[in-house]
Amino acid sequence: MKKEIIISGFGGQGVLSMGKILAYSGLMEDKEVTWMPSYGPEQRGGTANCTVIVSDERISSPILSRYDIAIVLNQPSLDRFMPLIKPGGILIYDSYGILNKPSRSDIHIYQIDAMDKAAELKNAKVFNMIVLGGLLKVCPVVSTDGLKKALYKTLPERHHEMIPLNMKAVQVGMDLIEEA
Amino acid sequence: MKKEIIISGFGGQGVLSMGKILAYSGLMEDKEVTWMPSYGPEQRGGTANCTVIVSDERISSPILSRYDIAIVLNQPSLDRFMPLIKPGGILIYDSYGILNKPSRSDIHIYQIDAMDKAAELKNAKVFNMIVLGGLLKVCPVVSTDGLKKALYKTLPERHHEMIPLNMKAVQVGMDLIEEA
Amino acid sequence: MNNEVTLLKGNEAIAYAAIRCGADAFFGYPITPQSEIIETLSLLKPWETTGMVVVQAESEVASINMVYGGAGAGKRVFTTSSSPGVALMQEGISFMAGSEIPGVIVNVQRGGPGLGTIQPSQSDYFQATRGGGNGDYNVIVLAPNSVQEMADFMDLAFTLAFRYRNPAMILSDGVIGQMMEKVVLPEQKPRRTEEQIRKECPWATIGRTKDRQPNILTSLELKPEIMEARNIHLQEKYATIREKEVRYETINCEDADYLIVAFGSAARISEKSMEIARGKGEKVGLFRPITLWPFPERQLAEIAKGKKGILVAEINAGQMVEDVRLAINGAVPVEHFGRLGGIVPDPQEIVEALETKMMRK
Amino acid sequence: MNNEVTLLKGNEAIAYAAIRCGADAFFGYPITPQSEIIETLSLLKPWETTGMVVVQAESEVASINMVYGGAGAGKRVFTTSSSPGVALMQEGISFMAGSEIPGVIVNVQRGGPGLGTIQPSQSDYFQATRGGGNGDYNVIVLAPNSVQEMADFMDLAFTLAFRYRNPAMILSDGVIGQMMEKVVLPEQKPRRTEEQIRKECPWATIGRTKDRQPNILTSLELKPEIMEARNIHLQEKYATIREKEVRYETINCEDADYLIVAFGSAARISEKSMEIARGKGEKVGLFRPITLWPFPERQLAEIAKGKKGILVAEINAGQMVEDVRLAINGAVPVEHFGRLGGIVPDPQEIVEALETKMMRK
Amino acid sequence: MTENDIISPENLVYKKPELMNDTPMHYCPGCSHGVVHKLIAEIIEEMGMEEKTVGVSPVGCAVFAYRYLDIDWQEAAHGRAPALATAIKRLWPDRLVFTYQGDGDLACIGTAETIHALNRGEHIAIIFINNAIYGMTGGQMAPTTLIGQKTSTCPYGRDPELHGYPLNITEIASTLRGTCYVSRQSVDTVGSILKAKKAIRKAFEASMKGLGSSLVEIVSTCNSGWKLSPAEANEWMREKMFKEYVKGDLKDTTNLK
Amino acid sequence: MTENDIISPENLVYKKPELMNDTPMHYCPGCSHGVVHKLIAEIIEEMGMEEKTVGVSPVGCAVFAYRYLDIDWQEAAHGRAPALATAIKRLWPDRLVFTYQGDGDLACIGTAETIHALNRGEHIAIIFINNAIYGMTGGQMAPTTLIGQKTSTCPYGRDPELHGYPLNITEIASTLRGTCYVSRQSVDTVGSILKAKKAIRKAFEASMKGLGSSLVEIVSTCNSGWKLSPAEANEWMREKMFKEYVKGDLKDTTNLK
Amino acid sequence: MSTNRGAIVVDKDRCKGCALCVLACSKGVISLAVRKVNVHGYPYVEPMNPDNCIGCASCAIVCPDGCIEVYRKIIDKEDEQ
Amino acid sequence: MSTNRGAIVVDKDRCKGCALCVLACSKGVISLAVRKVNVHGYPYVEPMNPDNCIGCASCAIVCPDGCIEVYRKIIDKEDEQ
Ligand SMILES: Cc1ncc(C[n+]2csc(CCOP(=O)(O)OP(=O)(O)O)c2C)c(N)n1
Ligand SMILES: Cc1ncc(C[n+]2csc(CCOP(=O)(O)OP(=O)(O)O)c2C)c(N)n1
Ligand code: SF4
Ligand code: SF4
Ligand code: SF4
Ligand code: SF4
Ligand code: SF4
Ligand code: SF4
Ligand SMILES: [Mg+2]
Ligand SMILES: [Mg+2]
Repeated sequence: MKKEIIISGFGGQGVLSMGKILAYSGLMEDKEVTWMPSYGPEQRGGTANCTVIVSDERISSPILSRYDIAIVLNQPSLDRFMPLIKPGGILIYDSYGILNKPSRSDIHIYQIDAMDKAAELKNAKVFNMIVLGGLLKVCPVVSTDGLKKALYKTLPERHHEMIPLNMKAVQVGMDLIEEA
Repeated sequence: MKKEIIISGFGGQGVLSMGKILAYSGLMEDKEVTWMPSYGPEQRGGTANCTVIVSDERISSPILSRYDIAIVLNQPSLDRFMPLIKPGGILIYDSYGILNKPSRSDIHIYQIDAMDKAAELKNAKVFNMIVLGGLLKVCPVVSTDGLKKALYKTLPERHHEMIPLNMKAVQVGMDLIEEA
Repeated sequence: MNNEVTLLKGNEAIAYAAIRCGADAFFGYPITPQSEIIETLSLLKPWETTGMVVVQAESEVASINMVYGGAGAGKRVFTTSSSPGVALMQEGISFMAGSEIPGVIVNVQRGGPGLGTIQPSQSDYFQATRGGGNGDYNVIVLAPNSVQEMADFMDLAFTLAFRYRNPAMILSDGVIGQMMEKVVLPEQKPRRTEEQIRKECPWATIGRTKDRQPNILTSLELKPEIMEARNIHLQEKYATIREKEVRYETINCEDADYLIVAFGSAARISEKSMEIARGKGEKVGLFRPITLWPFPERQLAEIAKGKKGILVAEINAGQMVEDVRLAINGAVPVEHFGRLGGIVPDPQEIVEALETKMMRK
Repeated sequence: MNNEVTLLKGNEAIAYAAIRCGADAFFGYPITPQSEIIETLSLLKPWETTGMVVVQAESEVASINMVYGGAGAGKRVFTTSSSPGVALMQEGISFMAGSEIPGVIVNVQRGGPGLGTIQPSQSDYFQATRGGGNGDYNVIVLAPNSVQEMADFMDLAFTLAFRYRNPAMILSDGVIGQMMEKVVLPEQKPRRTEEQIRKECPWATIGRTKDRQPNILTSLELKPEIMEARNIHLQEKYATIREKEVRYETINCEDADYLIVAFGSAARISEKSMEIARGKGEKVGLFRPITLWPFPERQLAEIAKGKKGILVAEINAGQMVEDVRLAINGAVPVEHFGRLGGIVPDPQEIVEALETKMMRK
Repeated sequence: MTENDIISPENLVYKKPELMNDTPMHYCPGCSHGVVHKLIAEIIEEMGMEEKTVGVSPVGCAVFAYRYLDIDWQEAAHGRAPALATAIKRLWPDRLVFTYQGDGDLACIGTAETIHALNRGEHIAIIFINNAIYGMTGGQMAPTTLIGQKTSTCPYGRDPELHGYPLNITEIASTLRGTCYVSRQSVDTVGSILKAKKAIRKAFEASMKGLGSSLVEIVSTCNSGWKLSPAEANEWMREKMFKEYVKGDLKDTTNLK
Repeated sequence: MTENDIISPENLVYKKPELMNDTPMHYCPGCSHGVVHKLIAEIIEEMGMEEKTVGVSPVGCAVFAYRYLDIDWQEAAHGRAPALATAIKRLWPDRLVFTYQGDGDLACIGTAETIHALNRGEHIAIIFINNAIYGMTGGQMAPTTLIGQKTSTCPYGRDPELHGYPLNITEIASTLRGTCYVSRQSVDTVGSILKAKKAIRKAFEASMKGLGSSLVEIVSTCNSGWKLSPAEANEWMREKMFKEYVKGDLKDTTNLK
Repeated sequence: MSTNRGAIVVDKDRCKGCALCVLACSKGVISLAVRKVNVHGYPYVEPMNPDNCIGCASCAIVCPDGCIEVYRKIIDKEDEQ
Repeated sequence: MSTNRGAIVVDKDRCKGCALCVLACSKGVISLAVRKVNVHGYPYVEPMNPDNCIGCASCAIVCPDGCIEVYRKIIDKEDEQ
């Protein structure tokens, strides 16, 4: 199995760390992974993205022009990456930042209103995990177990108490996502 | 006609300017000339030399390994350049700085005691011109007229009054030089 | 600290691997896309563990001259920068070559010329392999194509640098520097003791003991005869390195009709292009020089025999293609494909280039 | 001041010719064997006659960036240095190429690497022609082989630099810089007026008048698409220069069995070698690239057809020989002869190299 | 009296200067760079030098200054702006030539160019944005970073034993015989902004009068690099930076008011 | 009592230090460099640091210092000696590391390296030979060349309008927080030589005690470059140079005697 | 008796919501727009209490992005009431 | 009563004839050798009035090339006479 994923949104939305957690989860399950960010002076607004590949075999190019899955969190990201999803692929979007709804018939399109949900939960920090939960629901690139391991591995010890909350958010995301 | 000449001695002895005057004289007579110095931190002692080529035709290489004429003003210069004189060529030396007299039978060897002469004349500055006079005597690479023109051209106007004295020194050199 | 499997950026891997391979010092100046190297080092503060020194220098000019000083004192010392910063180091690198100083330079390339772009590029191939500084000299150039190689080449670069008393460079780029991949970090090696350094580096300037002549590191010599001898010594050393240290990788070259020659990130991308082409039934192989200098010229010439064509895929306007042409010497058609300005080609483009430039024309 | 026939050092000729061709400024830092250039300028004090500015900069890094500033403001500005000094300029030259700044750099080469020697050398050929700085760029490189050409190429370098908005370099060496020869100095040209500059250099940053957009000189662009377009523009410009500005000289090539290819002082020496060889009955010709970049590759390939062999004579360890090999592409055997470390070969050595490497083997 | 009655051209009392175009600036919200840009534009307009000014932008966050002020610009290599400016001014003496540089650019890699241009007394003005950090590259230590201040390359705080001391380059500038005006200002309040404007204006005028070289340091915030909100950043600057970098004129031999 | 009675080992009161070998020095007759070389050799011997010293020679007339003192040496690129020394000392903290640099090397092309090494307080000593000219390359203007002084690149005398002002880098060094000892001396008389020796010794000791960085300027002659006899050069130095470069300690926080 | 009445116009697409103007206004005229972002994704400010504005221009002077235009009219107190 | 008697040895091949020692010697001991040059081509100095030497070492201290060795013996004035 090999999944080629792009995650894209505003610089501040945490798209890069979302990708990192995903990649780390793959690593925890002994898969091959690559994570490739857009980089530069992103702190100043603008759109950031990262490509994550999770595969059972050696990964050749970390640079892609077509994706199995795109997670888009604002309009420019949608405009840019929707056309690059392979037929039969998956598009996940958060409607919060989207003005014109996606419109391809040869792919699976899912909506996840994670921004609103995170605001509702009064915890902006779990936004990431909600989105990831949604992804794992519609395409179990990695297991939730791998994800949990990744959190234990990457978070500094003093934040480990937050992990149950995060895993709960994953569950929320799984419940929240819906075919658009 | 083409003459390939090396002039070599202590840094302070004015070998470079001797060569320059010679080259300039050639220029005054519409010949092709090149002057190529050794260079570097010469003010601190050590041996300096320059190659002068005077020719009726275009000069290809300014760098030579064999010379028609060598003027050597100290022992290291003699040791280095005597072997490089073409058979039938000319060696001119000032005995002042020479410990072991030159010893090739296939070239013409001339001695000119210009150092002593200049000291005798109480004018160290004409040393150059005495040596050049000697050279022109044994091999008229340029005419004394060309030499005079060169002096007029190269010396700043305020020094022009010195030119007759210099030309006299040339004559002295012509008289002084003798087959060794 | 044993071998550790983790997920790191190429830049971070450089920092971790440097500490673990017993590096003694880092001197460098921040520049995108490689500032994570000095940042990671600053965070790990190896001066409290292995004793490694980390200094943010006042410029790349200072950095490379600190490397000169430190490596000249027998230590494993390196600097890292990106393209314009490395341009500033050219005098220093030339000095290191002349004085035979075994320092290591990492260039995480970005697009040029000038300030250019912070996006990835491979357009410093000439600067690295032809010696951007003055004089006849060569730098050993290693081109990693994965985060793992970023880590592995750190120790290798030091080893080669000290083996030949010559600067060595890791020529990476923004793709390899910024991407994360699985990496197995080497075990922590101890830094060498003074005794070991004295033994391994009898030339090092660490205080002249009575039993030897002063050690003098200089690239200067005003006597042409001696200077020529020193230059000939360098050239002979380079010939030895050419003989012994060529590294490259081949994938599917045996039965191939066409070869892609690519290094670093372009090789990763080309590997996928090769897969795509093979999927279409075209027999394409990949030749990846790992040492860019010494370039695997004999090896490539050998493998290229009888092929129908060679496509050199680079993220530049055509640089390594010269070395390929020099190696092939007219025996096989050689074409170039490249993208510029920070654009990283995708695998499909290279397939198309193969088709239009080599197969169909 | 009319055309004047005089005897000058190559370095002095540069200074005289610069003033006479209407140069607006010199910025430079002393270094042997070319300090006579700034010294002659200081003595001639052109700021009192033509108004030319002469500034001794604090370093070569500053010099080249002053050239950037001055030439970017539409003026004829140049700097001069020797090998290690030019190594320090590589970042600046790369910036100039990226921003399309028409400055002129004179390199009176000495031996390297590093501090090397002050004696003549041609070992900065790669640095000059491959772009020692970062990125894909080219500098127009003129190689004078006489004092006359030192003088003549000053104006030519400015002309080409401004014609193409590209840095141009005069790649000379200690032989040509230090030797004196007859030289015909050009007539004094007036420096261009503001009006002329506005016309010739609409891009120059001299104050934005209402009738145009701001002029911005920068090598930076973060958007890859735009940056690639700019790079492609540069590559197209380079292609035009390759097409139109190749310069070379041939002597006795028509009937020759063997060619010597040499530039600059090595070409002068080789000319004599050719004479000697012809004296011995060997049909030898001389091909002298005058522009090292663009290298006369098509022209050489054409002339080389059917020859028995080509000897590339350089005062280095083998640099231009790569361009010759690339041009010839295996059609004729190519060998290299070189001396290193500040030793200038004499004509006889090259004849011997011809005999042993080409004729007898 | 409605808003609309007031909002009418004849009642306009402030808007951004003409010379500042409408291109959105890439600076982070609240970054000091923007304020200084405005001041420079205002001064050039007030001096009537719109057609006779050449700016030199640095490598640093202000690298793109050229996008925002509609004058001619050259973008310098990192640290070399004073070298460019030297040449431009020597060749076009009647132009107003200024550089705009950050602390990394001016006080670190460009130390030699800064000191020598100032010492030669080039008739240029140097505007120096000291935010005690490398903003552009993501917040690394600058020569002006304070002792104890945390940056990405001194994440445990600047330690003089490891990293040396804050460099007061403006003080050095004031000791150089080539400088005629050296001043340190800030742009955190209306009052300080007006003072900073006066200082920059004096520097520009001194350069046009050929009195020597000038340096105006603006003690600035980099809220992104400092990881503070814009308001907190101003507070922190006033509390910490002003102690190390004391505001006021350090040298004035211009006799200009 | 014949000379031979006196010339006998037990009566020896002065000879050149052991560490200075017999290689003839390439310096011009009367050049100050030689005296300073002797002092450094003497001090290293007196400190017993023969086996623990690394010198860094510059590009300048002293480039060949490594030929004359039998210690380990590195030859730096022009101006970069402080960078080399920084690395050597950081990596071998128990070694005595010093640089030896001319005014072109230290105060011109190497300005940034000098200031930043000093400001970081590297535990090194910088010996600075200020002869107001570029000796090595044949007598060009240096940053320290005096107003009116003639050199090959200011043959009509240094003119501040064209060439800027003499740069007093030692004064700058004394303002940097990283320096613990900054002194200016000369070596033209027995008395001044002994003082210079004390200063260099203090700088070396301060570096070994880790007190910070030190700079000792030796106002020197370059009779070749100045086109004077050695004796005249000393006179000229005393008359002209000492006015611009006033001798004495500029800073001393070492508490060493 | 006369007084100053002011008004400001914020270029909301240029505003980055840094809130420095909010702090600079002693009259409490300006506030961040609630939960709104502009085309560039930035929050932005609006004159929430426009009537308090005296047209002193403090807000505009401190605005790093030059987003605020300030207008001022001197009016008779009586007129107003 | 005792006094200092000194003597110097000049390494003439190392000496460059700069004459700084000549100036430094208050006793007039040293002079340039007349019309002589050493192996390197330099004029050099010699102790022309050796008896005046008091072994103060001034000459040696100022010698840039370290050419002078100084010896000193304390002797009884009486002894001498
Ligand atoms: C030669 C070179 N070295 C390093 C860099 C990377 N770089 C870009 S900006 C910068 C520092 C910017 O800091 P500063 O000058 O303080 O400006 P700020 O961004 O804080 O305004 C650096 C190191 C570069 N572009 N070129
Ligand atoms: C990069 C570089 N630029 C220039 C030179 C040429 N150069 C050699 S020594 C020197 C200046 C020497 O002057 P100074 O440092 O004052 O030493 P001095 O000879 O006076 O003792 C210069 C410019 C060089 N070798 N390298
Ligand atoms: S990083 Fe700092 S200096 Fe740069 S724009 Fe942001 S706040 Fe301003
Ligand atoms: S040139 Fe000057 S500094 Fe150099 S050795 Fe001679 S006198 Fe000394
Ligand atoms: S002009 Fe004055 S009162 Fe009005 S909003 Fe701005 S700061 Fe407040
Ligand atoms: S100061 Fe300017 S950018 Fe900041 S919030 Fe106010 S209007 Fe917006
Ligand atoms: S030791 Fe004293 S008295 Fe003797 S020669 Fe030397 S300076 Fe003169
Ligand atoms: S001081 Fe030394 S070098 Fe000079 S003349 Fe005296 S002995 Fe000779
Ligand atoms: Mg900053
Ligand atoms: Mg000097």
